[in-house]
Amino acid sequence: MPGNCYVPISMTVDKIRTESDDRTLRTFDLSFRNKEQTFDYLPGQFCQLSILGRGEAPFGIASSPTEEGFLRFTVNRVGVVTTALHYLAQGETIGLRGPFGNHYPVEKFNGQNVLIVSGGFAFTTLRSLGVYMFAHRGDFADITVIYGARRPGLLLYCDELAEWEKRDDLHLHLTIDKDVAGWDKKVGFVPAVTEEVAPSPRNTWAVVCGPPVMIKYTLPVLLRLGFPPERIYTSLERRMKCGIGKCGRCNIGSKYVCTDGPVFSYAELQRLPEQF
Amino acid sequence: MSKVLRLDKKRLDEFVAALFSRYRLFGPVDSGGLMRFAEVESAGALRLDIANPDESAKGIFFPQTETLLTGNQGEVVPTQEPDRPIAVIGIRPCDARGLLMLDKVFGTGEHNDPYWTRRYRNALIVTMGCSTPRAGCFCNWLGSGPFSTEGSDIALTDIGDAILLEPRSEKGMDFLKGIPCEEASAADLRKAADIKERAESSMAGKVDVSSLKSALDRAWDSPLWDELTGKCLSCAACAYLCPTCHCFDIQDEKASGTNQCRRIRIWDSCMAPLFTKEASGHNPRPTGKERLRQRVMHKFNYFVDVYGEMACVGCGRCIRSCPVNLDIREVLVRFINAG
Amino acid sequence: MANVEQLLRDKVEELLKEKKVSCVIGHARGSTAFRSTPVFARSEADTDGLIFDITCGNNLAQYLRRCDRAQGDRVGIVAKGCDGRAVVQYVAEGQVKREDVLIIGVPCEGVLDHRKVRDRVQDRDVSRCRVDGETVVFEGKDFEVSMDRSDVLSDSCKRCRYPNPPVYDVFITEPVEAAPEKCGRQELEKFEELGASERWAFFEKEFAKCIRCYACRNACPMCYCEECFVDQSDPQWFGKSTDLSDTMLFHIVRALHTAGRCVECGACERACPLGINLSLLNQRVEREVRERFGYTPGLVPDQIPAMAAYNEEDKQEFIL
Amino acid sequence: MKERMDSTRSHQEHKADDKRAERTETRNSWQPRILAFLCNWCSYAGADLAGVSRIQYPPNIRAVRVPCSGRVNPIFILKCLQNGFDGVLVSGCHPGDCHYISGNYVARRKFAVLKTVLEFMGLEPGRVQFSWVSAGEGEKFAQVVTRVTEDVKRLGPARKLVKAVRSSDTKD
Repeated sequence: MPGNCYVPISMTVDKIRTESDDRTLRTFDLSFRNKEQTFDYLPGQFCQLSILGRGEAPFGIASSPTEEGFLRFTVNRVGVVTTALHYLAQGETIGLRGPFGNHYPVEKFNGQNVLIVSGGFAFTTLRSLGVYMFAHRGDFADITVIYGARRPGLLLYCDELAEWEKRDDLHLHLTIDKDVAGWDKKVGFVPAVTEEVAPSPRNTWAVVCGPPVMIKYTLPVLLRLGFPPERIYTSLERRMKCGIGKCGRCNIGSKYVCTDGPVFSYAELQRLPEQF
Repeated sequence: MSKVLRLDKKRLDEFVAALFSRYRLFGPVDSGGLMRFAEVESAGALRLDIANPDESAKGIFFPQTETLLTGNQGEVVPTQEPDRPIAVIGIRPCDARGLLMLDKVFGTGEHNDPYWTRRYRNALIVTMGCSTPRAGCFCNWLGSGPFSTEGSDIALTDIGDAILLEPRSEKGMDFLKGIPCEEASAADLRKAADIKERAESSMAGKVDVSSLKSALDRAWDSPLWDELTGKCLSCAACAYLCPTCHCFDIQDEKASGTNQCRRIRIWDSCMAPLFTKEASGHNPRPTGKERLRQRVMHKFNYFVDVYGEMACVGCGRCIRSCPVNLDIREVLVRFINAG
Repeated sequence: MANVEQLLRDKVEELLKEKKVSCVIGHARGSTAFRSTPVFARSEADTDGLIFDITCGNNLAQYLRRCDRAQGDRVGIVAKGCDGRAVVQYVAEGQVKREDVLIIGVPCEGVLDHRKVRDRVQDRDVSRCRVDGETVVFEGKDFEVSMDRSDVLSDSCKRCRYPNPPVYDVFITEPVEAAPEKCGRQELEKFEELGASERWAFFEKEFAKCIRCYACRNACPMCYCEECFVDQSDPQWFGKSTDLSDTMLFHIVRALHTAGRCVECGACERACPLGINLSLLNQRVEREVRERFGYTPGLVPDQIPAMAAYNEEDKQEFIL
Repeated sequence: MKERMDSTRSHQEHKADDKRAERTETRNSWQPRILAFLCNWCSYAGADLAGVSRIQYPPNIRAVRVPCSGRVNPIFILKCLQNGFDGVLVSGCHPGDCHYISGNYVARRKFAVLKTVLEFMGLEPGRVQFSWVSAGEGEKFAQVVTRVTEDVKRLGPARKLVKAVRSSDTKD
């Protein structure tokens, strides 16, 4: 049945990496079983990953379209599906539907400064955005990344972050909540660090992703610094089933997170009634 | 549209037989004392004389439980729909209109739903005008009526000894070409007009709902939500009987002791706590109040934003079956009055 | 009944005025004359709408657990026999404190099954419904239909042994007399005479109608689990489909969970939009609990519920 | 090989019937699957004793060790039937011997009601059975298992409440 939006594409699990020291976060690199398959996406979009018999769940794409040969997802083990995903072994097959939703407005960022603010495992699609911007580095002015976690062991993509730190075209600020021995970078909550190191709002677009409490305290900081709501973007999460705006559960007001989002500007969110 | 035909009731079987010859036929049947829409095996099983069943006709095209895919770990096969298209007879104008609304959800947009589209877009919808609207019917509030023909391919009117058949679409006209029928006489048409007139005037006081959408735009923090939630049981009777409620869940099942799995789609209801509860335990709609608000807003506000009309056809099923008689008409009127 | 209504309103008004209660859960006229709808009277002005008559079929006890009230506030409840039994069972199960509830007993002679009425009046709008001895009269535009009370009474009411709340603080008029042999339990006995496969076929036919809307569960005063077993997802006990196996298991487990707790109000059956026979199973469980463990739920507030208790001498003829 | 997925119900039903017929034909070779919930403190030890004493009993049970017969939620038993077990046995300590003082007394009440409900509905009485077997009763354990297996064999494969996962949709 061509064009059946419920039929997943078969993917092979090429690489599995445990990301966090508590082993609740695991990264999967997937490739198409049918090598001719193509897949166009942009940073910020998401896919539905599934194991038939266990279920399906949405995940933001952590790889960048500029990286060829794999799609990357980082999965936090919380429920039935994510636990089943954690039990996958290299070489096994899983289903993928997507890409779904909108993306970070990289076209608007053209020639502008970009500030990425992130906390915890919400960094996935922001990694995608970062890598995408590095690949088109000439299109963007200053790039600043603020990324925090409770402790060093919970930061995603550590090896890659170490590479990022060496770049001279990026301001990277890593922070943890409480100081631990051997940590030589920032200590403090993301909102406070943002207040301290954020660039001038002039010609700057902010992208904020993280746990609700982080977003709640970071948005006022950005507004205080002079970022207009139209230039602050965030990505929302909701329980989803279909991913295509039909199953009716991920709406906030008349906007569906799966089709109208998951990326929304703060200005858009202010117009929506419900909490996010 | 085209000329109205007259079918003597004695010849109804012929009409049904013609439907059988081309379609899988669904219609109202008596299933162990319960009237419901089901696939009909013979003309005799059809009950065109009964009131609109308590369950809507949406399940014909959007079954409560539907297997999307089957397979084992390696191989996934989508369920194949039988080639033979569906015809529905005896569906009321409200349900036919409800199907049109569902088609907006499932059949339009970037991703169309293949299961729905294949069934609905190839179907022949034969509606039966409502000569005696029931208590609780309020289709007239919503720009429709007991003899409305939206979403109908052939509209039937029972005039006593005969049934008038009016083609309402190319598909309907095409089908009627094969039915040897005389044209309805002027007297027949007058009779039908009378029945229609009587049915329309029998419906209880109509309320103008044109300001409802904007009233609800301002109603997010209304204290009315608390008041209404007080008695609502948060069951899904209203949603599951509703011809336009379409929210669903997708679940996987695995046969015990084998690798045989299936992915099913089942109706879901925004009134259930689990509907939006995330794996982390966080629930953006934590209490009955947020869930009731979602249901009312989805139908009478959000759906208008997205699809340009209210997702209600006024069939009155939720009113008749609500265990605590939480009457949606009263809810609407109160929001309209609250402005 | 008019008398009952006026006395009830006066009483509730007095209780609210004297601040004996902060809220009274009662019944008001529904959107059609043969139905009622729950109402929460919080001020004297709210008492005008209170009614009590043959249409008041909802079991109001469940609202006790969800009704907003400040610490120390007392909530009043208009209680038929079955509402009263549910309150008593709540007390026995530690769900509410006896002193937090003011039970306003009302004389109940059975309530209507609105589905039966709907069929009998052929879906017409009813503007007035009155009881005249053993006859119930329904009036609407251009029609008046009289029918035998027994034809439109809820089945559970025909079996009712406890028409008055077993415990109450005030009673409006006088308790009514129970007529236990009125209709007896022939339905159950007759059914038990059928063979096993016929019985199974009956339940398959009934539960095949189920659309899993959970109106039965949500209308039931005793189904108050924070998370019902059918809603649990990890582990998910039974599927969410309408496969017969899944729907039957839902109803079986619900019957087990209400064993020794069901107060036989019939709210589940009246709530079911498909008219499924839900009470047969409950009747059988009720009899088993009564005969085997000597327990009838909802009668004594400080008695430990049957399924939470045991007796060393319990019969065990079924154990190898 | 891809199985043809026909969503007409009758087709699937015929297939299921054929399967059943096959199973019935091979009735002699058909062996029931019985799940046994065994209390850790008594029946499980009883089973162990039967084993070390080399007492013969049918190999049809799959044992699940539970801390107490009181741990056995009736849902477990029903879930077994849904998943296609032909029979379920729950075995705990004799009254008065419960490691947790009263677990088996409370269980006894639950099981009585469960059995009543199932048999009232028309489920075959032999499908779900209960026993008390102490740690010293290896012989009794073997007898119980033999009896339950024979009962279930006589009843044939379970059909009621069994859930089939198939491509057709069951609600008509």
